[in-house]
Amino acid sequence: MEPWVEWTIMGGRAAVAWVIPLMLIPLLVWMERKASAYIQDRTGPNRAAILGLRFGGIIHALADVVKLIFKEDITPARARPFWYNLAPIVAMTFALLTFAALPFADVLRVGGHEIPLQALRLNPGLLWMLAIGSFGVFGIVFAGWGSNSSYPLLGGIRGSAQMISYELSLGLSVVGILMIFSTIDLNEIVRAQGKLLFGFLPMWGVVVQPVAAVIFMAAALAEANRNPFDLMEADSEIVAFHLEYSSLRFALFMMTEYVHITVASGLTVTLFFGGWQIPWLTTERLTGSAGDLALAVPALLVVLGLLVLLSLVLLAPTRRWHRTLQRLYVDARRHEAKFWTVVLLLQAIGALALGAYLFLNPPGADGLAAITAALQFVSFMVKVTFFGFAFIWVRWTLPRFRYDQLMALGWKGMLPLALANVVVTGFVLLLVGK
Amino acid sequence: MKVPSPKLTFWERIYVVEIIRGLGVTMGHLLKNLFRQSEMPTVQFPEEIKPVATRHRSRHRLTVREDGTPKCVACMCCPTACPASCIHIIAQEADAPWKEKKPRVFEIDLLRCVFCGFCVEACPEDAIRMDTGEVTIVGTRREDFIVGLDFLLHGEGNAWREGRPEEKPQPGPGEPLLPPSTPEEESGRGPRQVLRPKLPSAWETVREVKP
Amino acid sequence: MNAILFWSCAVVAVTAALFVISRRSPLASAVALAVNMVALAALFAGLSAPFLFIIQLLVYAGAVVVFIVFVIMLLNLGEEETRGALVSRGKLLASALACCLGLALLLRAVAAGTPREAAGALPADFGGIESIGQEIFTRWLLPFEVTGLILLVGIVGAVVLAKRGE
Amino acid sequence: MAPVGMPHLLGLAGVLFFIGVLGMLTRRNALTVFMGLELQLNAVNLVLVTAARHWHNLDGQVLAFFVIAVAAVEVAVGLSILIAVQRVRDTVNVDDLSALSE
Repeated sequence: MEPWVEWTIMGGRAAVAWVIPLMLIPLLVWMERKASAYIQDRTGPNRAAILGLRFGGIIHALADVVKLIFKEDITPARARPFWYNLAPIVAMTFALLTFAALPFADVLRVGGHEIPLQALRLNPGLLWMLAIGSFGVFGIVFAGWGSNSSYPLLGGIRGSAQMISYELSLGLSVVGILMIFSTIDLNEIVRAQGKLLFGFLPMWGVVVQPVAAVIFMAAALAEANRNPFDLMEADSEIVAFHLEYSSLRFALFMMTEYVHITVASGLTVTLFFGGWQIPWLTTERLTGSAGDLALAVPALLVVLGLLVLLSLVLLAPTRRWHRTLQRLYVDARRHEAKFWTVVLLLQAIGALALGAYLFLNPPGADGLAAITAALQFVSFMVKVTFFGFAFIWVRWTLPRFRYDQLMALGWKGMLPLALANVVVTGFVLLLVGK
Repeated sequence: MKVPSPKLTFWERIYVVEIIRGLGVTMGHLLKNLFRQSEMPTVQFPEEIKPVATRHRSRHRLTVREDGTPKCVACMCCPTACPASCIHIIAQEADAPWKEKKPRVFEIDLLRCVFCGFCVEACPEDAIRMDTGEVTIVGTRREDFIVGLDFLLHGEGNAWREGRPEEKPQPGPGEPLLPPSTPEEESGRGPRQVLRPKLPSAWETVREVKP
Repeated sequence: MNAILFWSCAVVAVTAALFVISRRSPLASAVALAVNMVALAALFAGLSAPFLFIIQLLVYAGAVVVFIVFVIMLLNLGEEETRGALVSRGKLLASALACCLGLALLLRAVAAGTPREAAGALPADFGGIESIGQEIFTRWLLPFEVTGLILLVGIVGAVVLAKRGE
Repeated sequence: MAPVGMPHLLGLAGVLFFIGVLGMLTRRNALTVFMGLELQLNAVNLVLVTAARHWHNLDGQVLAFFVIAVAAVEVAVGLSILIAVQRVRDTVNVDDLSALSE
């Protein structure tokens, strides 16, 4: 391969790992506001609009950004400027760096080359996640210290103590997974999860290590400072470490929280929910035995396109489509319905065209590999988005822990449980004779 | 005082089962509200206007006699009763021989008003009422909220009463609405701008709300 | 070893080390220490020790420095006061001695020239997790267990020390 | 640039060790003294890893691993002592903590 191609691919991999968490921020903010509203029987944000299109309130994320950019950026007179300015950058950088080691699809084999679809292909990828993840404490500490004010300092201490405590459970809960899959390479772990247990159950981490999965998810919540462990910045009662921040710097801290969610859900998915695996469809199955997938994908696309077209044709003349939208969705507007009709129409036509093209020119081995990678990427993103939503879902379900309860749960509950899980896993592996 | 904590069963103590149950509850709400949005109690305010109760103390208005003149006799009972000192009246000789005075200036500073309704109680002539149903009072300057005689008599918010059978607007159609003097003389200042939010065109659809 | 990697890491490490001992604010020292650790970790990676690279990041930069920073915040340590002379006479003497010692070491190391390097290519998994694990759990098992014991003793000791006296 | 070999790495380790010693000797804040100590340990680790690479022998790396582990313990215990001292004496200045030498 020519060097410039290699460099482009490397840059592309890095860009994808960079863009995924950033792109998910507005989506997660939107979910946070809209889902929480529905959970609490409210309508949620639905006012901001572009050309009368409201998209169910997602425009509010844009409005938030505009607001935060144009707000006055205040540095307190008594702050330590260096640390104060460094803190949000450090927090954001390390949060984004953590995502780099996650594989978002299997190694792509095109034209005799192997392209790992993860930004940073490391043998000890899991340890990288833990190592860089623990750097996230620095952002909080700098913010607390740099503000040079009592409450942020206390908030910083509280937050760093919490993160240090739960890192232990996080690390230990993963050990069981490492023992079972006997590798520390994240892509290998995902690959191993494609096997079937008893012939029908995908050997996902959550199936073979349910206790570890529960501990890991709880610890991940604590690491991302999300409810029920959001004592660091419990909005309603405690003053957080970013008290003195305003404008874009504050926005960076908020965005960091959502990047943390993305990273935590990405890691949860990779370790316990099969990563990029599509259940029962391994890479070998998808790329091998040509004709299997080569026909399935265009057929699926054609069926999908036809279904959408059919529904549009049935609904459009009676204007039932518009009226249904208006009846169901209080915030749907007339031209919004029109807009979605056009979008759906274009999608259907695109799907049909693509399906027809694939049907007429069946893809070769390379094309098959590319389609497989795309499908796996979609699978990964769907899972990550779901778990990102789960974080929000949990937030609006559970009440917050008290600080002593938090520490007691971390040290007396989850840590011994994680250790016991390691021991039990060891014994079981011995008995199974692996 | 010692509050005994409830005894938890084993399944409750390991949290997980209860957490999943709780997640089920919230997801139920989410799905219900996602697919049955019209059943949500939220009122989409500018599009849907929820009528206030008839006894609600809303923005003031001045009532008029059958001949169209204000009932107010400028007796100064309401500014005396007003705890917020928001009513300002200047009296003048009435044009009719059978009544003593009428207000030349009748101003209410709506930003000072606490909507207590004492003025309504104090009025011996049933000349001031707080039944316009107008609760969204909007303006861009402080001066906009000092409303004068003309607005209180014929302001747009008063039109809301037409829906009520027992409260027909007193002057019939075609009859002169204005007292003999011009509005400039009456209030001492120019005509008021209408205190009502201008809705953007995107909010054109107004749903009807059952009261 | 890659010269660019070495020289950039060396410059960063030495600068950071100088920062560690010259900053008056302890937090600045701690962060400089973290930078120094990261530079050394990069050197480890260049010296075909990927496992130590990660461990250095995880334990030193991720845990030890974080712990130091945490203590700085807990004690709310301000800047070091500079009453009196910065360095006493005894310390000056000791520093001079250390300086001489360091220079001697340096000169010795450079003068000795390159010792004979092992022949042949590196083993495939040199410094990887598997090979290190093999070493630790076979030939170095006893020291490893003892280290575990030390860790346990350290944890107990830390808890006892940090507990408020009753 | 000249090829980088063992002398360079050993020289770097020597410089770092020396800076660590200087830090330990000149600083008053017990915490900074600790950091000087960490610098020295790191320098030693660098020597160990260099040697491992040079002789294609993993013993150096394993030793470095042990050094890291023990250093972590040392920091944990040392900082707890520091917290205890701060609680009792309200200072972490090593010049003021000379009760045993007087």
